[in-house]
Amino acid sequence: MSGANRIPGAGRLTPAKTARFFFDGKSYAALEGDTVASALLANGVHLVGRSFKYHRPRGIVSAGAEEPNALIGVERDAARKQPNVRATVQDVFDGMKVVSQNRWPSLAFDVGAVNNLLAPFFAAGFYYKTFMWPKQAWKHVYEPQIRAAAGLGVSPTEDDTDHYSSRYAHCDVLVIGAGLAGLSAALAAAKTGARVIICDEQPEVGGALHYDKSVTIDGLDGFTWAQATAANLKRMTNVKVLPRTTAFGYYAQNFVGLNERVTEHLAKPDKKLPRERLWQVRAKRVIIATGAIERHMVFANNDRPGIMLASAARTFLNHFGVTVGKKIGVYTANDSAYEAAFDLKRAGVTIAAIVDSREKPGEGVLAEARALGIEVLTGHGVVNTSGNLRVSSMSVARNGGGAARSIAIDALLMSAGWTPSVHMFSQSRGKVAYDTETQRFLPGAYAQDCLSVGACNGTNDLQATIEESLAAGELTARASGYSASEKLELQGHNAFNWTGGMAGAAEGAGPDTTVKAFIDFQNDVCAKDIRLAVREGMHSIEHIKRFTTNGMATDQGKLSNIHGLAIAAETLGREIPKVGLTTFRAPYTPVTFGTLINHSRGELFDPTRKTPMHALEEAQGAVFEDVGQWKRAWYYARAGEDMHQAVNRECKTVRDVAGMFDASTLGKIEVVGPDAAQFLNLIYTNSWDTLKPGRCRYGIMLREDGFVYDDGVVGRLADDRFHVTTTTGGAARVMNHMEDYLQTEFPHLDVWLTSATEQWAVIAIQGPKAREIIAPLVDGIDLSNEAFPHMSVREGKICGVPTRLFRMSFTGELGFEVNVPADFGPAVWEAIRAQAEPLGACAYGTETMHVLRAEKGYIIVGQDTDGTVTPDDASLGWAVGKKKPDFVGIRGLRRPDLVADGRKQLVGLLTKDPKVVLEEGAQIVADPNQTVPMTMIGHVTSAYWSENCGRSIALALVAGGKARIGETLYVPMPDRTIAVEVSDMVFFDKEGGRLHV
Amino acid sequence: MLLIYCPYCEEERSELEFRQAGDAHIARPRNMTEMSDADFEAFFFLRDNVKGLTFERWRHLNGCGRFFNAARDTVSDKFLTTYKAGLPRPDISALRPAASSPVGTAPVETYEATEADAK
Amino acid sequence: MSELLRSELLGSDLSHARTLALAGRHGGLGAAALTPAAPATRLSLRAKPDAVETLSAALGISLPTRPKTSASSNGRHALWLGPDEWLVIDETEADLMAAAASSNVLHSATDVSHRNTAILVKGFGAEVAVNGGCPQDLTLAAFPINACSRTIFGKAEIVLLRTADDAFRIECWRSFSPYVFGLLSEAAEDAGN
Amino acid sequence: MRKYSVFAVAREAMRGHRGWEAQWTSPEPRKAYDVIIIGAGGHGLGTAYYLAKEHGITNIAVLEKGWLGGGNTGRNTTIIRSNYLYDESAGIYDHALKMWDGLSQDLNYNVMYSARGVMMLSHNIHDQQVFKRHIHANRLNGIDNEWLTPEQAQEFCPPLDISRSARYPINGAALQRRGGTARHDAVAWGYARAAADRGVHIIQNCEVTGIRRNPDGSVAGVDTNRGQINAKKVGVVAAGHTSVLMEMAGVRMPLVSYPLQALVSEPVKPIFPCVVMSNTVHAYISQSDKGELVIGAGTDQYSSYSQTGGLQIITHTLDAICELFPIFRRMKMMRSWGGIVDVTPDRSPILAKTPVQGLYVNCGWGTGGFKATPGSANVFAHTIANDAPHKINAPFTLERFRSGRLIDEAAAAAVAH
Ligand SMILES: Cc1cc2nc3c(=O)[nH]c(=O)nc-3n(C[C@H](O)[C@H](O)[C@H](O)COP(=O)(O)OP(=O)(O)OC[C@H]3O[C@@H](n4cnc5c(N)ncnc54)[C@H](O)[C@@H]3O)c2cc1C
Ligand SMILES: NC(=O)c1ccc[n+]([C@@H]2O[C@H](COP(=O)([O-])OP(=O)(O)OC[C@H]3O[C@@H](n4cnc5c(N)ncnc54)[C@H](O)[C@@H]3O)[C@@H](O)[C@H]2O)c1
Ligand SMILES: Cc1cc2nc3c(=O)[nH]c(=O)nc-3n(C[C@H](O)[C@H](O)[C@H](O)COP(=O)(O)O)c2cc1C
Ligand SMILES: [Zn+2]
Repeated sequence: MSGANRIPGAGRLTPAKTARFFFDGKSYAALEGDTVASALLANGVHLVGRSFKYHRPRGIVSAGAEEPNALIGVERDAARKQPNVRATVQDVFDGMKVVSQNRWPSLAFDVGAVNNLLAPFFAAGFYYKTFMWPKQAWKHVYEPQIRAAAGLGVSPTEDDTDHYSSRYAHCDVLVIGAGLAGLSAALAAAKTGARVIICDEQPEVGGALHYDKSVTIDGLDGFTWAQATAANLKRMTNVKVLPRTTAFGYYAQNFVGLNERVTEHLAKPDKKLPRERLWQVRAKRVIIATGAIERHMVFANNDRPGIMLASAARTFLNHFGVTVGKKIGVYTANDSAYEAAFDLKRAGVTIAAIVDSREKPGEGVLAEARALGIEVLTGHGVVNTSGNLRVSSMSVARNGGGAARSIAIDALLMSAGWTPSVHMFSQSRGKVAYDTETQRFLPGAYAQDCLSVGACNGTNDLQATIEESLAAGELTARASGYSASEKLELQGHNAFNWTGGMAGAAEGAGPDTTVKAFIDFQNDVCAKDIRLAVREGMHSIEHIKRFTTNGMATDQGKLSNIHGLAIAAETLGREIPKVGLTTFRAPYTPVTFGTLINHSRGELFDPTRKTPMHALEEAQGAVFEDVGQWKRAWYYARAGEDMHQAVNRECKTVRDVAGMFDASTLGKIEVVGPDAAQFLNLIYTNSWDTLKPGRCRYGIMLREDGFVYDDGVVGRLADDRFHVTTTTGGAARVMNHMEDYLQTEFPHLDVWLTSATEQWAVIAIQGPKAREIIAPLVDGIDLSNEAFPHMSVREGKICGVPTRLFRMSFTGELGFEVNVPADFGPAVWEAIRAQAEPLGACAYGTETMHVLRAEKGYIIVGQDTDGTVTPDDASLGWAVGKKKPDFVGIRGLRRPDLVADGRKQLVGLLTKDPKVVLEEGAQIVADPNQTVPMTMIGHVTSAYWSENCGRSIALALVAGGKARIGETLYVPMPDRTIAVEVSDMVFFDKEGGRLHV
Repeated sequence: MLLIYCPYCEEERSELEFRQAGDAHIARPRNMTEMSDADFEAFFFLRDNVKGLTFERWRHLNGCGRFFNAARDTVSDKFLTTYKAGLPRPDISALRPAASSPVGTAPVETYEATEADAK
Repeated sequence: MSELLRSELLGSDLSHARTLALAGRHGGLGAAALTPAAPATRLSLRAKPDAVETLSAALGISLPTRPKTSASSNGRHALWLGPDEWLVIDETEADLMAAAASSNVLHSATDVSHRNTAILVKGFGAEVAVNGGCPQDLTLAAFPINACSRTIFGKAEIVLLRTADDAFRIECWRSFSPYVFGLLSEAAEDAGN
Repeated sequence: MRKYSVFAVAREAMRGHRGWEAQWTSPEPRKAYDVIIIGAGGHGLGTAYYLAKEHGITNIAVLEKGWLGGGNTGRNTTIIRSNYLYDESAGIYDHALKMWDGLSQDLNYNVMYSARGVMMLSHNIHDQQVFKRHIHANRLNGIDNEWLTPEQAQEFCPPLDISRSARYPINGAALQRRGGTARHDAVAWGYARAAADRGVHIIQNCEVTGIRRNPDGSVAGVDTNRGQINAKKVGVVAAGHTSVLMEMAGVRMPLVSYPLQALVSEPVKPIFPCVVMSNTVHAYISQSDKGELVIGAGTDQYSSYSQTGGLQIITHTLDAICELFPIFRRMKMMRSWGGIVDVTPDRSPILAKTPVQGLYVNCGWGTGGFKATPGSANVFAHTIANDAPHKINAPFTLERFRSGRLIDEAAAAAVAH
């Protein structure tokens, strides 16, 4: 027998299919299909956790997603530990390990429970009022203590080894919830041929039919009908049925996030299956059929293990075959709880009494109770309970006072009525409306193309639910152009229509300020806390929520919000709708981060862009650096070399012999059309009309505000064709910038832009022997200095493949940049290498490139400039066409502050001690003897050891820098102050002769 | 995630394919160099930042690549219409959808609701 | 690189020594198999409406003018990407640049044969696999055979062409291809479930 | 005002907490005030408090269209730091940081300022250059900020993944130890209580719908949904709604309002000891005193007043977080929400006089103004009281967009929050 409280013949699980699991180390038997909650209850275990603040013993309150109390840890292995799992929705699987939370040393004996005794001190918001003296104690004593007490479960400490997946999906009709309403709607929509997705968070469809055994549909038992209908839907190719799938977020334009739990219920999931799957559904119409959630009664000590929702007890009985007690009391303000009592009584369980706070319950249920011989105490309330680790009695008194009678019980069912689940509706930005008659918030004004049906729409009557849902299904399908060939009809029947309900504190919670009548079980918020908040001036429900933390726990107030609101309204003397609701937010129930990120981890977190030659470079010992999404060869370490030595060697080699460098990541844009030059005139500060085909020019691009945006060499291939290069990081940005101007400001120009970054692999060969290296490989291009001068471009062949060959240099040496179609890059690289190495040349990386260009005073946009530097500041004023009537940035450049004196300008810095290399980012002062705060006049943008100069070099932005050349300035470091001399920006080959050989 | 009708692709596509590109109908002055500092400030920095109907630019970056204009309500985030770049502001009075309320009861003001209604 | 290849490189014609971005990759399962496509020539073609006819004649394929449509003949495909933009692919590696140039009408043609690479997805789960990262509606009604679109796939841009009920060609930039292939593999593996 | 203390709590505990008085009252508006502050966020309430406390002006109304503290003050991820680059920024943020350390005592309200350290991760050489620039500038400005190696970073924050195989490995971090967090609600409530105690009227559910001007152009008062209220001076401190209000006075602003989302996980036992931010992967995280991981990211891409945003922002934020902290993949998101932040072109605030005499504006804090609350309120009160800026906020003018004298932290660093 899988648990002593299993009732033979009851429930829908198969007795033969058993499983074993462990709770806090103790082994228990369960049945396949059990939740942890039903299995524990079957074994008579009610105590499952401790509350957040007071560490009160807690049991299972519900049988569903709304569970506030029964949070457990589930451990598959060291890496797969899951905290804060609701025992009511987690299936048991064989061998499962479950642990209780928030207790030490054990669940039954928890030291933290002393908080319960200190509870008078821990009133809502008490921490705002204390822990302020002595001041230092907050950091060192109080806060660490508060933090240590925080949290419920324990975070995993190892990387999750499970994987998750994701899918986008589209449909005509998305139905959220597969109870009677959702199934009916889905069926009606599906029959028209419309594309339908229907999801339900539970393992099987049916919703309330899980417990409501009185329902029949077309003569079938309700639950059976639901399963048959789902099977029916599954067979249709236009329908997707998703059980175990929660709609957690409703976003703009009917975009709904679904969380499907694929393997969490399996003992040994197929490794190929994702643990969970994210569905991102775009639906033309959404039908919300999320049902209603039963409310608990708010009375003194209503939180003892064994006290639970009536519908939950009914689910445990009718679905799981488990009775939650042997002698059960019921406390209700609503008819539906009677049906729980009836079902239990018929199953042979003793019902101690039904305590109904109403004077006049429904006639039908009263009659049935009488017939079954159940004592009903109308106009009574449960005013207290006792029992330490499980409820053992309830005290019952007539409304308005009088002597209390104690009734022994081992479980207590409660129901204050039903709260329509308007979460999804409200997330869709629909506005709820308060229905005074039934005291419920219902869907009011819709903001998106959706409809609510069934219990979540406040529809009580079974047949009305069916009809409303069928109609909604058809209507929404019709909106997508589908129509039904025949009208669907379903006939439903149930035993009772439910009436009644209340919100707020029941009799017995009293105005007393010491009674603990819980509203929010998880966060230990009691009725008195709401009243205290109001007394303290918190008159907005939002303040009350935040002051008391009501509704802020993992269940997000599914049970508590309405009670909190009612008590607040009463205390404030205002009507409930005048007080208003707090905002419903995604997610409906908590969603695993892993699901939300699904594939985006490791390699798939972000594309890793590698150049065509990457593998070869890696084999040559390259160490890579990240530049945006790109990996770039940083330096090539040979055996025994550190970075510094490698860079020194590379730097020397380039200037003495030659080096080869992978420049493929530079952005490339092909600008084509008769107005290409005119377009570039507008985009760049330079002027392009005079650039002849076959020649190149360095260009600067500004934003409209006049600050340097990007730079690069532009080659003119023909009158109407330019090859534009951009910085690596700027490629996408610049392309967008240019398209923006072309499409919206200069649409009259006949010119088109095409990104060609990845069309070309680019190999730079730089150094005195550059020509010698490539000459044997190049076909059809005269490489002589005269025929092919510095800043030229030619098209021809290298190694038999087409090339755009640039003569240009970012090193100050004779240099070429070989562009070949990307797939040829590796072969050409190897061919060049085969020429280069025998001559003593080597490959170099970005670090060497940086040093060499700094030796020449060439800037790097983004390093030597930031978004506050003008061309003049960067000594690039020469590149701004003085006679041009217009270019992007022309006006911004002329603003007062951009032409003011004393702007920061780029200059060189030479440390007085040539061996000292400055730190990039170090700040510069004129007077080193100031006290903090010092007046900083600039900072070091680039600083390197220059093996070629035999000393350190640096570039810096310095206020009024150009006028300070020759001056001594200071760089204060934590341990010393470094004296520097301001110089011009060129440190090597000042005349530039090496470029033109 | 918004759903945006691209007037060039003639189809609604996910926001993921688009990039917002600021306010629409701010033409770059032809006489840039003659502008006063104040005019330049107004052109480049000052924005209406409308609460309600706004005209803005989008680019179907990972689609047809075109820039186009949209009329959107910044409170509901709903698009009233989108139209090709270069076209004038459309008459939007005809485009406003009315909110529907299948239940006849008055909506409750949650803070969120107040927030969205306030102008 | 193998020594063999190295020695071959010393001879100077490397016009066949291509290194393909996805060489040797395979992925997916029964539901959707992934194969890197063979090299092809590709053109990014831009032109105004009045040039379409002439360009079509020059290219021997009629450039589609409706959004999301493509035209194919003899291994040559023209994909509508935007109102003045097409991606022309020739699987026989014919010289598309020359063909376009012969038109003598105003246009812009840029060779992007090596910029792009392609992945072929085939199997009953192909649609679901692509929807693993692509937010478009790919059901046949919305995205029929020969439909094409530039779109997003996870964090990369792709051009999607449906070649059959159960088959897509996915074009992407070279350096994004391992990412696209990787994400597609994971999605394809889940597509049958 | 009855003082809060452990003794008061103990006394009240004995009698069921019946003796606490309202932390603030909800008075009917008067016909006129000396100063009206529009917006009861931290900055607005703080401004009223310092006007009363330091400038002797107590005939003040703070008008709030919703509930006090319900704007961005009540929905931000509470990161506090002052390690900004420029002197101007460092000046105002460090003024605030110094005030945070003592705010609980000053207000007699525990705002739980927790100097647990803010660590900003560097992932590449560019980050490193930018961070070093900050660190050196901060040191010379007397602001703590130190460089950590990856190992030191992990020591400071054990869950951090510093393996080189990460997609964006960490090559170091900048740590400001005085940085940290504070309890957002308590900041609003503490200021409200302290201001109300000095006679300030805090009027909630009072939306300003117009700004009235005298014939000479100067401010005369405001229209509200509760009637007209006069004042000689009006301070607009309305965060995301600044443009809407300033438009009422005919002033166009250099602002765009964006949705900014945040989320919290389910609460767990302490696992995360500090605040970590990464600009390269766009995410930041800390753990609250209640145990939730508090996580945020960048804004949605479009302007909006809807306090919601797209799911993709959330998923991208979380993939970044899980890349840095893979152990959190099994954690669950419990709630997500959005606020509306007003962003200036240079990402620096505006705290200044306006072209309208008697109208002052405090705005443009964008995604990062919570940390400035006490400092901003303090100097803004000075500006209103003296009709002239304090030297700390003097650079944060409206005119800078005309002259080009921007304070562009973003351009220099691409760092926010
Ligand atoms: C998700 C998120 C995360 C953030 N994270 C951080 C962070 O980690 N660190 C940090 O430093 N900053 C952060 N910020 C920014 C920070 O929250 C804000 O800069 C700061 O709180 C602004 O405070 P405030 O008092 O100016 O504005 P608010 O608190 O927004 O107050 C403005 C008030 O004005 C009211 N109002 C508007 N219009 C009217 C009207 N017409 N009439 C009357 N009242 C009106 C509003 O209702 C509101 O209450 C974050 C913001 C968000 C949204
Ligand atoms: N006897 C009465 O007077 C009376 C009155 C009201 C309701 N009822 C009962 O309630 C039922 C009403 O049917 P219904 O279909 O409206 O409600 P329901 O409760 O039967 O179904 C709602 C379903 O939605 C699911 N759900 C809720 N939120 C979800 C989400 N975000 N994502 C995915 N799934 C979600 C739930 O798991 C549930 O299965 C009837 O079966 C009826 O018996 C009876
Ligand atoms: C630092 C911080 C921590 C929060 N922690 C919680 C929490 O533990 N539980 C919760 O439900 N909400 C939490 N919230 C979110 C609020 O409930 C709420 O969503 C937020 O203040 C925005 O308000 P709104 O959702 O009502 O618009 C937190 C918010 C902040 C700023
Ligand atoms: Zn488009």
